[in-house]
Amino acid sequence: MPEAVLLGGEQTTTAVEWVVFIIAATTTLLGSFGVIMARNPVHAALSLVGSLFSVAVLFLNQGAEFLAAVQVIVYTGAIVILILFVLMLLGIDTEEDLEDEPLRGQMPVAVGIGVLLTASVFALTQLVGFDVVTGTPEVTAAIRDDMPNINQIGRLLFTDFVVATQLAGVMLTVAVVGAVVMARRPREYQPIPEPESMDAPLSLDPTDQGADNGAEVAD
Amino acid sequence: MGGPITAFASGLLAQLGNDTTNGLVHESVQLAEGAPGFPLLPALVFTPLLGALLIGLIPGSRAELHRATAIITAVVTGVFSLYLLAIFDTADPGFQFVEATSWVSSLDIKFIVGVDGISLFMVVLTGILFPIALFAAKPEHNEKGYYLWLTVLMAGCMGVFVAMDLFLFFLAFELTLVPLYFLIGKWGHGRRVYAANKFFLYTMGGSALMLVAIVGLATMAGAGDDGGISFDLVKIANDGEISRDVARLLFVGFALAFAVKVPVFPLHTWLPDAHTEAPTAGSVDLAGVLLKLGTYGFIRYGLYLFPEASVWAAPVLLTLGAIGIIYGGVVAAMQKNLKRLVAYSSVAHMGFCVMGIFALNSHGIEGSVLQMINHGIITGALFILLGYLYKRRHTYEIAKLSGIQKVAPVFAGLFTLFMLASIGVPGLAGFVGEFLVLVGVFMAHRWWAVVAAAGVILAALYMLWAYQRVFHGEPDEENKGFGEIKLKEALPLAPLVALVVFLGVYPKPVIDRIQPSVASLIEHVEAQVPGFTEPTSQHGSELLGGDLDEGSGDGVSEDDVAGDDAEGAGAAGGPDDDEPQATLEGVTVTVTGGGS
Amino acid sequence: MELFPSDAVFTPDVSWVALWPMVVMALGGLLLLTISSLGKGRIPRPFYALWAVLTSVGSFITAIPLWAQVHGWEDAVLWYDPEVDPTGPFSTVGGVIAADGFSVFLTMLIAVSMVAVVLVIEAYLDREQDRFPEMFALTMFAALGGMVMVSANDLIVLLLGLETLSVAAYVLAAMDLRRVQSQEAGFKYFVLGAFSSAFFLYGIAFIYGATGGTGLVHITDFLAANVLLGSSGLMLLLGLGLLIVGFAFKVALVPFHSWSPDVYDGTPSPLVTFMSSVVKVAAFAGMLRVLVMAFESAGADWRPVIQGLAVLSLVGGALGAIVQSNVKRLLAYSSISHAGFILLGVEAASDVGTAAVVIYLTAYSALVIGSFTVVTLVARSGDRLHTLTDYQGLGRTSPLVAGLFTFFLLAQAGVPFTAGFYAKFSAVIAAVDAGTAWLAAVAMLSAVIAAYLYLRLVVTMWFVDPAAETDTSHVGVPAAAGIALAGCAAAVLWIGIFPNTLTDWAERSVPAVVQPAPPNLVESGDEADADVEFEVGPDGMPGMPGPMPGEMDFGELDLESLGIDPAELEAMLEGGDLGFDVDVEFEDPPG
Amino acid sequence: MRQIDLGYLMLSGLVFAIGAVGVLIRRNPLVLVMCVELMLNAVNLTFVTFGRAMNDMAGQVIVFFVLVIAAAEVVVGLGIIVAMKRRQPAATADDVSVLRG
Repeated sequence: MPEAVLLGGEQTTTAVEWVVFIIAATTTLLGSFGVIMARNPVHAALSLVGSLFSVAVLFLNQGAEFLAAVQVIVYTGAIVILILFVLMLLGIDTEEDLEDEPLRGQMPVAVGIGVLLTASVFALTQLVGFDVVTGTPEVTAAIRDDMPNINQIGRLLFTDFVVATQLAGVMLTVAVVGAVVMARRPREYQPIPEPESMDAPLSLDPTDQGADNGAEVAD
Repeated sequence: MGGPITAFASGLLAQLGNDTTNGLVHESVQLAEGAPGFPLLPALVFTPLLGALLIGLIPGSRAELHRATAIITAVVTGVFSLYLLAIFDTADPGFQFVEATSWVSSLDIKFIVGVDGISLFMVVLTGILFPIALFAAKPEHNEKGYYLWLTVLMAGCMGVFVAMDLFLFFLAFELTLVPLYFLIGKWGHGRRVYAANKFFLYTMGGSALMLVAIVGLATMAGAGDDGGISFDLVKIANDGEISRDVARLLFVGFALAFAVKVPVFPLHTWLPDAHTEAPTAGSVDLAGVLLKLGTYGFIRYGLYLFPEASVWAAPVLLTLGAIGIIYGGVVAAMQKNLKRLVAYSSVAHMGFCVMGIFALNSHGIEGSVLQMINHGIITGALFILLGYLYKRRHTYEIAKLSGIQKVAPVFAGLFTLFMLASIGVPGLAGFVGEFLVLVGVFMAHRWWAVVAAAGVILAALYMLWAYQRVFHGEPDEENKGFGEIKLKEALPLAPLVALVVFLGVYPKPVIDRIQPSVASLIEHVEAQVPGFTEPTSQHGSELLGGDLDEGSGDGVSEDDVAGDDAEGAGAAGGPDDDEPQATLEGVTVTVTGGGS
Repeated sequence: MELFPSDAVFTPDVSWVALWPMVVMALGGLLLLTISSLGKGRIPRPFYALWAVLTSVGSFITAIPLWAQVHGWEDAVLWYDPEVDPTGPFSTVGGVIAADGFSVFLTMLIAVSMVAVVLVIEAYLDREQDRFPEMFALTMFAALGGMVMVSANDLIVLLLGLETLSVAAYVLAAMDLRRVQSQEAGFKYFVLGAFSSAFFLYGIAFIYGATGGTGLVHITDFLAANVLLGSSGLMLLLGLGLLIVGFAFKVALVPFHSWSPDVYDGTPSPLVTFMSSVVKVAAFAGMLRVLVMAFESAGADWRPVIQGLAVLSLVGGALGAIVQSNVKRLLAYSSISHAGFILLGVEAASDVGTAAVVIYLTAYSALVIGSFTVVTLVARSGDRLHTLTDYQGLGRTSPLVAGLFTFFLLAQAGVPFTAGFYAKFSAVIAAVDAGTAWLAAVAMLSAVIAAYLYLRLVVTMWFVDPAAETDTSHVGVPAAAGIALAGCAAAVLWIGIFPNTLTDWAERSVPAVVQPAPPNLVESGDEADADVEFEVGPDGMPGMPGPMPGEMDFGELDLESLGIDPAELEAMLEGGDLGFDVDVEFEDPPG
Repeated sequence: MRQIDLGYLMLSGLVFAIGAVGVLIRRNPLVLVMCVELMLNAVNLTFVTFGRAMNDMAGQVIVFFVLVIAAAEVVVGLGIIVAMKRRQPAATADDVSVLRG
């Protein structure tokens, strides 16, 4: 549906937009790599801040001012701080050895999945190109220039997305209750059990369980 | 006790079976008010279930009530089955006493029951063997569960034999697994848990694909004018149209289940274990009734539903039957355990049944049905006797037994009688069925009959050898104290003795009832399979006639004259000869001509 | 020129009858929290259980008018009101909540399951001498999420329902604070749940890009109107694939199942009844609605994937269970195998298949709630005893509990005259009907493998004498758990012997694609001066959200307060260049 | 769809993949939470891009909901981590070893 292209707001990309994109995309990627490569969790959290902040810039670049603000306030302002706080509280900011694979073959599998995911999205953009977006334009509500971004979002939240909004409220309640429950302390702890051996008895001959114990014999 | 039970049962059944139709072959279920009268067939299924329910409700402390309830239930059911036999219309080849009630309406699953000449005797066999097994054996612990499961098992067996709806049939077929599983696992001997698990998994594995086949059949062939789904046996058999290859595939699904149950040779390994470890009543019912579910299934759900596929698969199953006979015989001869020996002899005898069915002619199938009855009675009796033996000696080891004839002559005599019947000595029940099967197989595939006949000799070999080792000679210290059979123990065997002799001497009443249904089944197969005619040839009928009346020489010469022309053979053996009756040592064998 | 001013707000039409079950559940949960915080421990615990049961029952009862609205009053279960005409399936709140046979039935199923779950939790808390009103509240919120999922007609609403359910479930899994396994289970559940949610969301994003909306009705319409050929359909496929991965994680299909045994093992036993019943019901319902309804036309693309997952789950679940020595892990694997069976119905992508899924979910809920109730009871105080050794000789020490467990296990194995058999039978019918008899054959064969694991438990309970370390004390059945057990057993037996009723209901429980009702214009004045009725073409109309073909009746409007000049409207109407038919009756004709 | 939108799409794919790999290879529970956040951000970027390409506001509204979901998940996840760590202060995600598998 080539019409989609025609309806997609302004058709040209300004040089500024490109420059901002390239810079922010680079920092996003760097930050993301930082999250998974950093041995120290604190460094990972700081990388995450960088990454999320860059994404906020990208939101701005795409005209989503409200989201950009929320991104900075909620993510970098609240979530990452919370994570760091827990990190410090529990003192688990020890470095971990990334070379040490907990499960054999986990690393290659993980990288394989990552490559597969990236490859599919890249293939999508390369094979289909500009026609990649085939959807009907303006299904829910057109983006308007004559109204502030936040107004448009607000209107949708309480019209088309009103159920979702209410549900989000319930979900946040659940999260809060859950966090409160988790913060309780039990009266007594049960001992941590010894790890069981992996070899459960496997036998297709159940006599090892039954025959000898069965004392009674009929007839 | 019996009064309230039956009253309650009939009340319940009046509720359940109020939409009934009686007729030759019901066409469709009339949901209008049906014929009044006692719903005999549902009563056969529900009386044991009701008994089971009662047993379940009686508290565990009242052990004697459990036994009484179970015996009364079984006897009442047995009486019902005998009454059924008495009022059965001999001339009618179709399904009788048909009762139909809608069950799952949206899938057109109905509760349809009916009996014809083939299932009639299976029902009667069930009705006789269960009470006898109950009388003959007592559990040593936990009576409640034992009697509960036995009555449930009886209901399941009855259900299989009277079902005329594929769904109902499958339910009953699968239902038999659970009670027997617990009977073997809880009240069995030795490696009982292993045997129970093996039994359960084998048979469940066998029938797993049958469910898929049933559903496939119901959706493809069951679709009538309305294009819906139907599980109605008669409707599918007569109106179902499915392509040849699909039908063969579905047949394989069914055949696997039955082959495991029979058991046919490579799938038989569960049987010796289950037989050997099962408690006496379990062995009796397993050998006497449950194995027949397979052979009965082959006739009703193999031959009747898939005539073409049956003809296609007949050579394979004939071969497997023959292998089973020889293999069962050879392995039985090598057994050190008496019960295991009888179990392997079952494999051999059931091989005869399978061969008879897949000879695809009336002699074969009639013989097969007869052999099922006989095997049920004989093996049942043998297992009861073995149960008595175990009670006295706590072993089945042949090596540990000797000279029992000296100390317990009546016991030995009874054993001899049933053993001879099992071997197939003329004048006793075992002979008639095997003979008819051999005749049928001979007509169809001459050389297989030769192989099968060798199996008869093997049977004599292993049985007599075992008998000699166990009963002859001098009793050693341990066997000196072998108590003679008590009257209380002998009484349950009395009907079986009578039956063995009666069926051996005068099987005509039985054959008279089987024959019309088998003839109609053969007709059905011939009508459904283009180009197929019953493999009855002059060889067969003349051989029979010649052998019995004039000697074998004539038979052979007629054989040469007639050649292999089946058509001519059918005509020659048909109306002209007008059902030759042959007599041999008191055996009356009625033989239908091929063309009839 | 626009008919309506640019800042006119169109609010979606709300049919409260469709929302009441959810509203009751949500209010019940919130009030319970309020009461418990105000009561400060002075309120006895059974009160909370009673409250939760009553809420669930209330939710069930409020679903009856909805049932009647969809199917007609003759079939409504409890009362009869001939005044109300059935409308058939409909959707509400702008089309994001569907009210069709599927959603109504499963909403009721969740409400009924909740009653049993709450009773089991009460029995557990009573034994552990613990106070945890939050446990009830969280299960209620999770059930609300489940109800939203079964009625969600929009991917975003589905996702939010899923998240409400999941977030509550993470906490529930971690709730036994005495045992560190419980928190580990919660954490594992959380990480994999969030991971799968991300996949799910990414899938939604691609589907949004490919179709332009997230509403299932919109997606259905879009796919019916557009053929995405060649590479242009790639994004849709990628989205669909990611969506399936997300669902596969949620319902624990092989190879996305590894969390499930650990989570079942660590979660407090009474809550496993919840996870294996309500959570499974909701997740499968969402999966079915999305795949079978919205992506029906893409069936050729997703059916093979589902077939593959079904085979892997069936076989993998059955084989994985064999080596387990922990009963909870064993049952977790068996539930993976059951999930494979349910996929048979999903994969069929037909009404028969949907009916099979509904039947299976109903039967399965009764079976697992019963089974895990027994597990809860046998675990004794502290929720510790879960190995096979702990079940040795149970048949002798506690015949009632062992007998019920045997019944549930054999039913799971598919023994006749139980719900388990009929459920498997329905799944096989669906598969054969859809032309995938081979899949049915695989399923039945794997059921035989699975039967072995149930037999192992049966053998352990009945044929094996207790070991030295086995706790041979009698397992008592508290009243609350007894009610739940009896209910489950009765349901299993009833469905097995008289499946007619359930089959009838299930066959009518099909999801339907229904266009949403037109939105309302917010009325800002109180004086109406025109009755406006539009007939809108397929392209919708300017100023209105989305293409909504069909008629719209705006009722009586106060034009002036909306900023519409009646004279201008009159002129527009006479000009006839609106592109759609509009019928306006002026009370006070202008000019 | 503009050239730059393809760029956004590829960026989101990369970030998503990085996050997924991180979940699979990292063991520190808090880092796992961060990786999930990365994945969700990639999704957000995609939604905004598509919404813009189709001139549809819904994309941005959905992102708002994703933010809410992310917040709720983090709250619960951190709660569970805190409860867990109170017992086993030294553990990483793989020492979640009481449970097999």
